[in-house]
This record gives sequence, structure tokens and C-alpha cells, in this order.
Amino acid sequence: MFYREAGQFKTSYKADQAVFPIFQDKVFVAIWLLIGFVVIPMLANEYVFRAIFIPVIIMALAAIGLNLLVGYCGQVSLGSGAFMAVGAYAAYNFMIRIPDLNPLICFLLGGLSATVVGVIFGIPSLRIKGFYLAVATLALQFFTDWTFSRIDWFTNYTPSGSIAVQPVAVWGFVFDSPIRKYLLCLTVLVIFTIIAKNLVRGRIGRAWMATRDMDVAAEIIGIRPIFAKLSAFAVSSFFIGVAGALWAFVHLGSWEPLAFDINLSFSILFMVIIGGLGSIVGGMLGAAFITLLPLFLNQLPIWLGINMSTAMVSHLEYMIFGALIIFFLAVEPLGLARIWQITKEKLRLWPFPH
Amino acid sequence: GQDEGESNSNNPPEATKSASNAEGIIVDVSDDNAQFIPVLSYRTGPYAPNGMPVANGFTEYLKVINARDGGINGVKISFEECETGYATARSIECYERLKNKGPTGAAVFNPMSTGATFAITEKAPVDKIPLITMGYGRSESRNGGVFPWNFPIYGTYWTAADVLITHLGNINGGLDNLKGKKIALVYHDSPFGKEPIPLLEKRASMHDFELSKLPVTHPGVEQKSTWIKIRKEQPDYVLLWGWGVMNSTAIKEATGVRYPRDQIYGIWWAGAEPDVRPAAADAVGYQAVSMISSGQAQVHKDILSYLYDAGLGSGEREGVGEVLYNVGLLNAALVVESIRKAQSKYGEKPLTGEQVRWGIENLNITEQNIQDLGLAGYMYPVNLSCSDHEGKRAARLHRWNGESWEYSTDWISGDDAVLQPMVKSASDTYAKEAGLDTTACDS
Amino acid sequence: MTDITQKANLLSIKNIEVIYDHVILVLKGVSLDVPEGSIVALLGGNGAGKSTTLKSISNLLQAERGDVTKGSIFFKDERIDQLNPSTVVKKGIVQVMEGRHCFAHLTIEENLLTGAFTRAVSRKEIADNLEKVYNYFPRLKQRRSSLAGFTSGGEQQMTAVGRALMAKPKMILLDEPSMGLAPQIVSEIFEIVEDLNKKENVSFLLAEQNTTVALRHANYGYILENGRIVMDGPANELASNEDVKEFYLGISGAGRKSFRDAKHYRRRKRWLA
Amino acid sequence: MGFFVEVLLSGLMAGVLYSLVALGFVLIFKASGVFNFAQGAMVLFAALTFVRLLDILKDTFAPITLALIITIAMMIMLAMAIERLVLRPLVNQPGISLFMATLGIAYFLDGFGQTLWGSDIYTLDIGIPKGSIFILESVFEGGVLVAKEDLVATVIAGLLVVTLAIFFQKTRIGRALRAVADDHQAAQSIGIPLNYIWVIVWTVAGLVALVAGVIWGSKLGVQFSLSLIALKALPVLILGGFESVLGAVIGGLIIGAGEKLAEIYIGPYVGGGIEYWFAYMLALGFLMFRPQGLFGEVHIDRV
Amino acid sequence: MNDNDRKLGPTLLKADNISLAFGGVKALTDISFEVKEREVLAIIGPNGAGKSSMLNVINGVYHPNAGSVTYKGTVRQQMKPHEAAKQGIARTFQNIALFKGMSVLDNIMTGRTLKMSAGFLAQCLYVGRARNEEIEHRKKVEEIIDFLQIQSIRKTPVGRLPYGLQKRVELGRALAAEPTLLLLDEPMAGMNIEEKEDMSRFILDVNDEFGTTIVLIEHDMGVVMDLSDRIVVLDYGKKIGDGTPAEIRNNKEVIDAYLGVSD
Ligand SMILES: Nc1ncnc2c1ncn2[C@@H]1O[C@H](COP(=O)(O)OP(=O)(O)OP(=O)(O)O)[C@@H](O)[C@H]1O
Ligand SMILES: Nc1ncnc2c1ncn2[C@@H]1O[C@H](COP(=O)(O)OP(=O)(O)OP(=O)(O)O)[C@@H](O)[C@H]1O
Ligand SMILES: [Mg+2]
Ligand SMILES: [Mg+2]
Repeated sequence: MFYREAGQFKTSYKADQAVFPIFQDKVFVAIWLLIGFVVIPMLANEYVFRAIFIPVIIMALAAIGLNLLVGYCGQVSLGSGAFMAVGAYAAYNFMIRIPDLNPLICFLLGGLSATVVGVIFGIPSLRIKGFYLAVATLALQFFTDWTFSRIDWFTNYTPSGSIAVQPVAVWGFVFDSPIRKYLLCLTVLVIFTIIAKNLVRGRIGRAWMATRDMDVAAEIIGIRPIFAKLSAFAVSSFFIGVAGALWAFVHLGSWEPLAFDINLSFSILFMVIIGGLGSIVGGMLGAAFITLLPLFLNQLPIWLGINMSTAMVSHLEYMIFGALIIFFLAVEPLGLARIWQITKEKLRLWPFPH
Repeated sequence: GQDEGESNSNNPPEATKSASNAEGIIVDVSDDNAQFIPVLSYRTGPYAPNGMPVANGFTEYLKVINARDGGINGVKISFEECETGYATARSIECYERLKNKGPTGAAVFNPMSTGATFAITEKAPVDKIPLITMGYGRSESRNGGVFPWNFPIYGTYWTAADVLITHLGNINGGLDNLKGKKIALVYHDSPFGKEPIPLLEKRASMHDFELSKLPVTHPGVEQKSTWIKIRKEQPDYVLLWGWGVMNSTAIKEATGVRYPRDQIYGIWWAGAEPDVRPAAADAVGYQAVSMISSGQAQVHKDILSYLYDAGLGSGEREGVGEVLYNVGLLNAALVVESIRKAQSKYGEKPLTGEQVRWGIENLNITEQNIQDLGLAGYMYPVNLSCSDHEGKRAARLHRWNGESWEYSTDWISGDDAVLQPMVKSASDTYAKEAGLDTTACDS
Repeated sequence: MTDITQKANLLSIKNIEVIYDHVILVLKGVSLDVPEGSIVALLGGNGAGKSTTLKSISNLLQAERGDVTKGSIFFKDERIDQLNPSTVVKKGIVQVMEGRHCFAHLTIEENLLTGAFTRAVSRKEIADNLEKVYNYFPRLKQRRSSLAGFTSGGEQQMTAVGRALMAKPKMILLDEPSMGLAPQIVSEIFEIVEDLNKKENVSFLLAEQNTTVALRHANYGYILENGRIVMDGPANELASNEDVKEFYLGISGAGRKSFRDAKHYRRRKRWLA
Repeated sequence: MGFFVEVLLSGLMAGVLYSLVALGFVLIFKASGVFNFAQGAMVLFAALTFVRLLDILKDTFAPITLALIITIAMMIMLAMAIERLVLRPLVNQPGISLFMATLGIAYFLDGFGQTLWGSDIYTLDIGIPKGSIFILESVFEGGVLVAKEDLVATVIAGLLVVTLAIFFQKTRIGRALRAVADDHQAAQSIGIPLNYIWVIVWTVAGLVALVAGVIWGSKLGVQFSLSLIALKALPVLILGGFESVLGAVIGGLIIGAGEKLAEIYIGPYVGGGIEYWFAYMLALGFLMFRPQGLFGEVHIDRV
Repeated sequence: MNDNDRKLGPTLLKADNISLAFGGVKALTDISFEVKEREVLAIIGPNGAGKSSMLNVINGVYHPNAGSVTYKGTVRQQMKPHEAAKQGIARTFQNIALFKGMSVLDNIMTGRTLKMSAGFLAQCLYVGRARNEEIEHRKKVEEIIDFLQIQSIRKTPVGRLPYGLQKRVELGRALAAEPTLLLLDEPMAGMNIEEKEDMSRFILDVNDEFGTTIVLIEHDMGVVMDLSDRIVVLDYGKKIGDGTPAEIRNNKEVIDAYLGVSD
């Protein structure tokens, strides 16, 4: 009863094409933004910022980026870690090689570098499909691992090949405290989310989805696969590259190639799928779920007052994590976003079952 | 199983008993009169076989201090383990989670991985918590002027590499005789593995030996081509800078290509039981540099009687005194002694990270202290200062005899005339990039 | 046509309700019976729920996240709505799914052979059976070694029907068997249906849009609209019902009219809203 | 020349070892269209179970046989559990969901295996000959060195492949499996019992995992890193084709030889350590010409 | 013959000696025919005769082994499908090829892709051109939705629709491109009489109102005979007949090969 469209008539196509056509949704989003920008900064402590919000937000950005590629365009990629690495290392190189360049611009340039790499590695997708492509993207993963540890130029010849950076400073404003970092990341996420939403509801988004659902038919309609696929690779790797730069500069502060290894790629894919393929909210839900679940499981015994060795706890954590993933997929293969949607549909019907 | 935790599965009655005995040994983190020490450990994932004994040694030393001495000068120690899985992002989360626990926050962090060390190095100065990176981390962080919060006590990779070259010099009748020799570095392709390269290159140009670098990709399960190259080039020595499964695989492959084991020398992270046991007899004769070897000193006997006999051991009895166990134990001993030192200035109560930092920087462990610690014969005196956060430039080699490790040399010193300038230039570069002041120690 | 409604029911559906995806209610209490040895037609417009009814019998709904939430289905007095699909086939019910569903990477012949999967009989018997199917559909014999994915729509439809015949079931659920088939083959298919029905006493439940042909060959018919049965009766009676004539057979008083003359505003009368 | 042959041979034999792992992937893909990422975890789990049982049963009359029987029983139970809890609820779902579910299985197995059996390194010795021998001494100066273990592995892999190839191509079950992989629902509609078939196939894959685990385990010691071998098997898989048993072997040989030759002959010019990505790039190169791998099924999209 | 007086234009499309083979299978052998502007041409023939293949040749999905297609006066051997789309050729498919994960509205909107031109940046921000364009095309699409009487399902994901409605949506998607030449592959398979009548109406209206040329494959003889101006009959990849419905109805060869005994 609380979630009703009844009585809300759309009188123009413009209104119907709004992102949130239903009034309740608008209020809902406004409340979330308020919570994000005002309430949380007032309440949260340092641990919550550093260990929860900042990583979740950055991962949400990466997950949204990957979702554009996997969920919307249907090209499965296991190379997100690599794109993040490219974003991070490129941003670093722009920063040290062009003095006084605004770090935010460096992040964007990092993203653009990832775009270039993404487009190049997207080319095989014109021929290779499905899991063949997924596995083939691992080539990029291993290649970047190798490149950034073997070609010293990228790491500015630091002897060990790991990089350390100072807090980001924009126009004299230093993002050094957790709360500032949080707000920086959140702002970036909001902007990118809007961009993503705009893209997927427009011509490009439809071209991606058409390619995903049936690429032959899409081509017959006049959507060039080369354009659709490569643009998806480009935009997706841009998002992921920026996320990588943020991850490196804002979250880690210091990193080595291992920080962007294949496990990261898998986690991001997890987020996308658990969250919901082809859903922007899904990317966020997935990022929160996959990042927080292990922390939660890890702390659970302590909260429950169960005394267990850390090894036992983390083995259990693995088991429960795996089991939950299977459970969620079995309940709803289309992810958390779909569960959310069905809940809404049920709310709409409530109190009637159908 | 090894990981069944606090209770010893072999004798359940004792396990029940332990609940009461645990009092005073395992102190709750919320105890306001206890010094809190965070423990980052990895008991899962590809490096678990190495991580478990280190964590056991570390925590059991803390426990035995509580059990035997009633804490450090009466201040009990509380600790909490956080599983990192050897992953940097998880380590950061652990760091954030643990840094404010206990009445005074974390006394000191031992990141237990080179990657995590790099990441936490940036955060520690802000939180004012010192880092001890015993035998790992960045070698130039020994310069306390630039890295006031980092303490690579007891040996950096550069020291280890220098000790190895010195040893090769010794057995060849002088460093000059290395001229024309071929030395191959088989290394884990990560910052950890690359850390010794600058030093080895410098040494190579000094003594005119040929250094070939052979990277091995993580996790190191496939090394055929590396060892085919070695069979072809037949280097005089192979330095093995590996970690985890890479080490035992290397030794097996060496057997495969019939490269003599006694010409292979490992870093201390490639010189423990898990590294040689899977290769069993093939590994006989293999040597590695070591901070501390296997064996049981007085303190182990205390651990066995205070903890294991009371059913409070974390692992199996046989594990007490293995190489990595001892590494963890030694690491904990250094932490405890630093706190003790700091108490001498700030009083016998739980101290803050900043206060503990002073204790570490002024740490001075003499032969007498080593006796008192129950580590006689296992430890080398350490003396830290503002400009020297390492405190020691020597290590011993030990050799695997098929059953156990035994020392094969006496303490060998690295050459500070070589090391110091490298530390200086590397840390200066770092300071310049980060815009740091380098004069902290000059006064 | 003999009146078979007196015979014992082979299949009987009692008041079933089907929900997709936990929220979409599609069948709202459907009951129908298929007497032993009969041909029963299930008619109705697009989206009426014909395919859903058939899939709930063969229990293929689960694969589409659909669920029979109420009612029961009996086959020879045995409840089958909780069995898994392969058991249902073992009991003798095979469905030919709408939309062909051939195994694209198997050849036509392999497709047909998999149809005999549940039968533990000699190779000889299976070979005979195969030959029989090839006799029905000579086109398939020509294309026997092509991958099914590369054959034409009609060839795939024949394969799907042929594959079900290979199982030698007691009852066949046919979902739009005539779709995409040339007129000749359509009448061929219905001849096969009558043939099997007469000679081997196979019963049929037939969802078909080609109402004219369906009613010509069936004994009994049900009309489904919007998830409910709105009319049923012997085939010949249905065929002469005025409403049925107009809406399903396209014959109004003056006989069949040309498609050219069809108007948009005709028929908006429904049995149910 | 002798050196080249040695590199080549060692590469080929390394490739066979990858094939052993890749075979497990192929089996499951062929039978259910599932890209089973848990294969690596299954290798670890099987080997871990076996090696720990050996230790527990070491005082009985036939430790190896007993351990083998119990391990096989465990793998069967595992297959049944996976079918019931993972595959059945996910029937007819898109491949990517199933793929993710197998990642869930991988996590679970990693945790479960270690909880049950511990996370240490365990030495596995069931009498596979060790050491190396010189061959072709008359042809090349100094001869060519090969490891005996690798020879044994090659023989075992050969046997497995022949058996499996016959199983798939010639039997009724084999044909049914391929049907299932194409269309779950249609397979159900003609009475192929998916549940039963999946149990069988996952069991067979479990046994293949056991074989791979034992061979790799006696090489490396049984420990967590065994599960990472899967990453070396993936390029083999795409090069050979997801559905082809033979492809897994040929792919293995090409990848093994290719990566070793590259490492030895190209590696030194670019700093070495290129094996990992080179294997993938090599596979990618082949795919550009044959997008379905050398022996994989063609991709059909028709309108 | 109905509407014999209808004005047919000049030749729009001409197939010259098209041959196409897959391995050993000869799908098309030496086929020639032409389509005039505004004409409704039906292609009929037994299953596997090569009808769908012919459509695939016309819009560039298959490339003939021999022969050429002349479209709007330009001769070509090969063309990519999206080029064909650009030239105004749209089609529907025998096996429905809708974009399953998208709503009806979005599916039809994809049909207008070629008519949109907003730049990438504008789309990111959803301002200016991107926004106006989106709204303007939405209007067009709504007209099509009205025309096809599918207003009530515009937001439904097409995967959930019954077969017949899907076919209708597919037609809508093809119409959205405002094609010159519309290829329909069995648009009425799986429909009952009523729905076929609706569909016929749509096809005729499109032909009348927009002057769209239509090539149609269909197995329902009633529909074919009533709607088409001319019929081409294929059998085993060969052309065995070409003429008005009346001519075809009485062609002996066609009756043998395809129609069987006429009902
Ligand atoms: N998988 C599904 N998920 C959601 N809704 C579905 C699904 N399958 C069918 N439906 C809905 O159920 C209703 C009945 O569909 P069904 O396929 O049974 O109709 P039908 O009578 O066979 O129609 P047609 O003649 O077009 O084949 C339709 O409204 C359809 O939208
Ligand atoms: N891509 C392809 N590869 C192999 N053979 C093909 C391919 N496309 C079509 N064929 C074959 O060409 C022949 C003609 O096929 P087509 O689809 O054109 O038939 P059709 O006339 O449309 O038949 P239907 O009425 O059954 O749809 C068939 O025998 C088919 O198997
Ligand atoms: Mg239907
Ligand atoms: Mg066709």
C-alpha cells in the first residue's frame, strides 16, 4: 500500500522518461543522498569510513563499470583488476610526470588510459564469445601484472616496484582525513552513477543491451557490433580505471601489482552478478554485499561470544560466503536488484498475494 | 588438525580444564589495565602453511609472558588476531579495526607482509603507531630520520643479501674471487622478491660477478623453464628469494635438473620446514640465511609447560621450535622488550603507540638480556637508534639435513659501508617525493 | 467420430493454479481431462496459458521459475505434479515444446536418437523406429547428418516432433506442432497423430492455433482464455458453435472472408474480461 | 639442438599436466554447459582428503586402497550435494549464473577442505618414481633430461583421455550429456534425468580431479596452492575448446610447449617471467582464428 | 485479383542468379526475381526450400556464392547487415529475435537507432540533443505502439510475452526504422485466425500508408493468396514458380511440390 503508482499519471513522454517516474522513488533517492552526504558524515567513525564506506563506494564504482560491460553489453570480463591497475598506474605516472597537474584530472586521465587498453582488449570480443572471451580477458590480467612489475618506468624506478603516494590535494584542499576521502569518493560515485544511468537509458544503452541479447539481430537492425562492443569496453574500463585510481590513491595510499590481482577481478564480477546483471543499483548492492559479508562473518563469532580460533573463523567465513552466494543465486539468479524489484512488485500488490 | 585452535583435540578433558586456566593468560581486549597488541595473521590461503607457525609463535610468546611473568612488569598483555589471508586490502581493514582497541590503542603493528607494510607505512604516522617489520618490508626504512615509525628490526633484505654475498666471498677465499662467477637470483616476482636486486647489482659491479635474474610468477607452482635455464647456464650459485610453495617447488626442480643443492642459498623466508619438507631428501644440503633457526631454548620449555600442558597451545607440540614458529616468537619478544623499555620511561601501565615508539627506538638488547629472555644461543644483540631502525647487520646460515635445520655458519656480518649509502640514497629519494624532512636524527 | 468421453481418464488436471516468478499468476484454476485413447485439443488466443498448462503436466515449469501452487494432476490415477520431468517421461508422457528446442550441436539423427533415451530396447528396435520417423519426414533423412542448429525452421520443427515419437509414449503433449510447417507437412503431422492414436492407442493433448485442423482431428476440445477454461465440448460441437466459428475459425455467417477485408474493430467480445 | 629438444619436451610434459586439470573442466562443460570454476578447488579437496586419509590409515593393512576408496566415496557425496543444492535449483539459468555458483562452490570447498583437513603442506608419496633420467643420449650431446614423474603423468593422462573420449563419443550417455549441455529444458522434456546425469558427471570430474591432485600433489606437496593450478589449465581449455576431451590434450601440449619455448627464447629479452600471460596470449591468438578453440563446438547463431 | 489497379513503382530490388551453398547443402540455386516498389511479394515453398536463406541474402546476413543483388539501382555482391539497415531494409525473423532482456518500448526504440545522432557526451549528461532526440523518437515509437495496439504492454519485458505478441513487437521494431523494404519471415506462425487478421491488417496498412515494399514468407495459403501481389515459389533451392496468386494456384508444379491437394 505504501508503494503505489495509482493516481500518478504521466502527462508527457518527458515525465515518463524520467529516471524515477514514481514519486516514492524520488523521495527515496533524496533520502539516500541526504543520508550519504549529511547523516553519515556526522555519525560514522574512522573505522567505518576507512574499512567500510570508502572501499564499498570505490568498489561500487568499479562494479557499475563492469556491469555496463557484462550486465548491459553481455561481454563477460575477468580483467577488471587489470583495468583498475591501469587506472592506478596511469594516474600515478601522470601525476609524477606532469608537475602540478590536478589530481582529479590525473584520475580521469587514468580512466582514459584504461579506456585505451579496454578498447584494444575489446577487439577480440568481435570474434570471441562467452566464456572463451571471459578466459581470454585473463590474458590482460596476467599481462598487466607482469608489465607493472617488470617495466620499471611505470613505477618510476622504485627499487621494489611498489608505489607510495601522498594524500590527494586539490586546489590546496587536502583529502587526508577519512571523512574528506569519503566525501570525495561519494561525490565521484554519484556523478558516475548519473552518467551510467543516462547512458543505459539512451541510445547507447539500448545498443549494448541489444548486442547482449542477440548480436545478430542487433546488427540487422543497424547496430554495428564493433561500435556497441567497443564502446561498452571503453566506458566500462573508464569507470573501472577511475575506480582503480581511487582505490590506489585514496584507499590504499601505497600499492604493488598484487593489489590488483585476479582475486580483485573475481570479486568485482561477484558484485555484479550477486547485485544483479544489468542493474545500476545492483552494482552498489553487490559491492556492499561482497565487501561487507566477509567482515560481518569474521566478526560474528566475537559478537556472539563464541570463542574460536582465527583460522577456524576464516575457514567458516569461506564456507558461509560460498554457501550464501549459491543460496542467493538459487533464490534469485538475477541478483539482489531483482529481489528488490520483486519486493516492490509485492508491495504494490500488498495486501493481496497476486 | 593443526588449526583446531585453542583446544587440543588429543586430550579433550584438558580442553575443558583450560577454560579456567586461561584466566590471566588470555586477557580480554576490553581490560583497562592491559597492554593491547594487535596480531595480523594469515592462517588461510596459499601462504597459510607459512603463516600459521609464525602466528602461533607470536601469540604463544605473548601468552607465556602473561602466564609466566604475569605480564610485562605486571601489565598484562591482551591481543586480538585478525586474519588477512596475506591480502593487502584485508590487512588494511584489520589495521583499521584493531588500531583503536584496548585502553591505549594498538601498541605496535607487525604487518607480516611486505605488501601490507607498504600500505600501512602511509597510515602509521597519522595514527602514531609504530610498525615493526622484522625481516621484511622496505629496506631503506631502516633510516629512522625519514621513516620515524618504521622498524625493520633484526634484518632487512639488503642485509640478508649482503650476508649471503659475504658468505660466498668467505667460502671462495675472499670477495675478489667472486670475479667471473655466475650467480643466479631466482625470485618471487613481487616487491618482496625484487627488494634485494639493487644490492646484488651493486655487489656484482663491485666484485665483477655475473648476476642473472630469474623471476618466478606467483604462486610459483610451475618453474620448469627457470630451471632449464639454470641447467643450461650452470651458475655457480643460486640465490632463492622465494615464498610459500615456490620454495619447495624450486628445490624439487633443482633435483630434476640435477643442480647441486649445496650451491643454492635461500632467503630466510625460504629456509623453514614447509619449504623443504615436501622435497624431503632432495633438499638435503640446501642452506638458507636465517634470523633464527629451529630448536628449543628455555622459553620453549616454558611455553610447553605453561601453555601446552594446560591445553592452551595453538598448534601441535612438535611445531613449537620450528623455524617459522621461532621467527614469530622472536618477533613477539622484540615487541615485548620494546614495551618494557618504554615502561622504563613512561611508567608501568598500558602505553600508547607513540610511547612504545620511543621504547623501540631506544631498544638495546644485550647478551645478558638474551640470557634472561630464555633465548640464549638463538639471538644476536640489537641496539637501535634514531638513525638506525634495524639494529643488527648479521645473520647465520643454516642447512637442512633431511630431518631438521642446523646452523652451518657462525654469525656473518654484512658490510655497512656498502649498505649505509644505499639506505641513504633510497630514503632520500622517498623523502623528496613525499616532501618529508630528513633531519630528524641530525640533532 | 466415436464418443470417447465415456472412457476412463488417462490424464486429469484438477483446478491448477500456476504462478511465474512468485508474482505472475497465469493459470487461475484450470481443470481438464484427457480420456484414454483420445485426442483433446486445447484452444485459445495468445497468452491464454496453453503452453503453461502443458508444461505443468510435464513438469517443465520449474526450469522457468514457474510453480503449480494449487490443484493436482493425475496420470492413470497417480499424482504426477510433484514428479521430476524425467520420471514423467518414464511414465509415458512426452511433450513437444513450443519453439522447437532442438539440440543445436547435435545432428538431426542424434537429436532423434536422444528421443529414445528412456527406452531400454534393442538397437534394432530403435533403428526401426528411426526409419519410421524418416518415413514420416523424408526431409529429415536427407539432412540427417547436419547439425540441427543449422537447419531450417520447419526442419527443426519436424525434428522436435520426430524426437518425441522416438520415445514411444502413451501420451503426447503437442504444443503448436504445425507452427512454421508447410501445408503438406501439417496435414502429414495430423495424419501421424490419427495414425498413432488409432493403431497404437496413443493419447494426445494438443495446443494448436490452427483451430480448423485441430478440431477436425480432435475428439474433444477446451477453450482457454486468460488462464481459465471458458468452454469445452466434443470437437464437432465446438466447431459448429457460432462464437467459436467467428473467433477461432474465422467464419462468419457468410463463410470465410478474405484477410484483406479484416477490420480492426471486429471482435471485442470476450467470454471473460 | 639438444637444448631445444629438452625445452620442447619439458614443455610438452608440463602441458600434459595442465591437461589433466583442464579435462575436469571439459567434462562438466560438455555435460551441463557449466563452466566449473570449482575444478581447482576440487583438485585440492580430493588430494587433501586422500593425503590426510593416508596419514590416518597408515597403520592399516592397505592404506592406499582404503584411502582411495574413502576419497572416491567422498567425491561421490560431493557430486550428489552439488547436484542437489546447486545445479537443481539453477536448472535452465544463464551460464553466467551457473559459473558464479561454481565460484561459490570453490569458496565453500576451500573452507571446508581446510576445516576438515588443515591448511598445512602435506607430503604425498604413493610411489610415483622420482628423479630424472637422460634420454636420447646417442642423438644429442649430453642427452636430454626428463623427469620420471612427468613420464608417469603423461601415461596416465593418455589413458584417461582415451577412456573419456570413448565414453563421450560412443555411448548413449555421452550423447545425452551433449544434449543436456545444449538445452536443459529440452533434455528434460525427452526424459533425460538431469539429476542423475549430473551426479555421474560431477563424480567423474571429481575422480579426474583426484588423479590430477595426486599427480600434482606428489610434485608440489598437497596444499592450498594446488587449487591455483586451475589458472594454468584455463588457456589450455580455451585453446582446445570447452567441449573437447582431445582438445584439452592437444591444447595442453601446445600451451606447454609454447610457453616454455617463449620463456626460454623470448623471455631473456624482456625481463623474463612471461610464461603466465604468454600462455593466455597464445590461446587468444589461436582464438582469433578459431573462436571456438581448436576442437570446440561451433558457435551457432542463426536468424 | 484484389486491387489490381494499385500503382506499382519501378523495380526496387532485383536478385540475379543467386546461388548459395553450405558445405554440400545447396540452399539456393540460381534464383532470380524482382520486387517492385510498393509491391507485396510472397515467397513460399516447402520446408528447407531456401526461403529464409533468400531473405538472409537480401539483407546481407549470408553472402551468396554467385549472383548479385541490385537494390535501389546499385548492384552488390556483398553487404554487411548494418549497411543493409542503413539502406532502409528492415526485417522480422522466423525464430523470434527480440532482445529478451528489454521492455517492449526499448525493443522498438532500438529500431530507431539509425535515426539518432546525439553525441556521446550529450548522452552521458542527458542534455540538449540527446534529451530532445530521445523524447522526439519516443513520440514516433508511441505512434507505432498505438498502431499495433500494444499500449498495455509497453513496459513489459518481452521475454514474458506470449508468442503472438512477441511477433507483433518484432514487427513494431522493424517498422520503427521506417524501412523502404520490409522483409517478414513467417510473421503469422503460431497465431490464431483473429490474430492473423490483425497482423494482415497491419501489413496492408503499412503497405498502403507508407508505401513500404514488403517481402513476405508465410505458410498459410489463405494469407499468402489474399495479401500478395505476386508470389515466388521455391523448392529445394530452385525457383519453380513466379506469378500472381491466381497463376500460382493453378501451377501444376507448385501444387505437387507444395500445396498438395488444394483444400
Ligand atoms: N517464464 C515466464 N515468466 C513470466 N510470465 C510468463 C512466462 N511464461 C509465460 N508467461 C505468461 O503466462 C501467460 C501464458 O503464457 P503461455 O505461454 O502459456 O500462453 P499460450 O497460451 O501458450 O500462448 P501462445 O499461443 O502465444 O503460445 C502469458 O501471459 C505470458 O506472459
Ligand atoms: N547457416 C547454415 N548452415 C548450414 N545449412 C544451412 C544454413 N542455413 C540454411 N541452411 C540449410 O539450407 C536449407 C534452406 O534453409 P532455409 O532456412 O532457407 O529454409 P526455409 O525455406 O526457410 O524453410 P522453413 O520453411 O522450414 O523455414 C535448409 O536445408 C537448411 O538446413
Ligand atoms: Mg504457447
Ligand atoms: Mg525459414
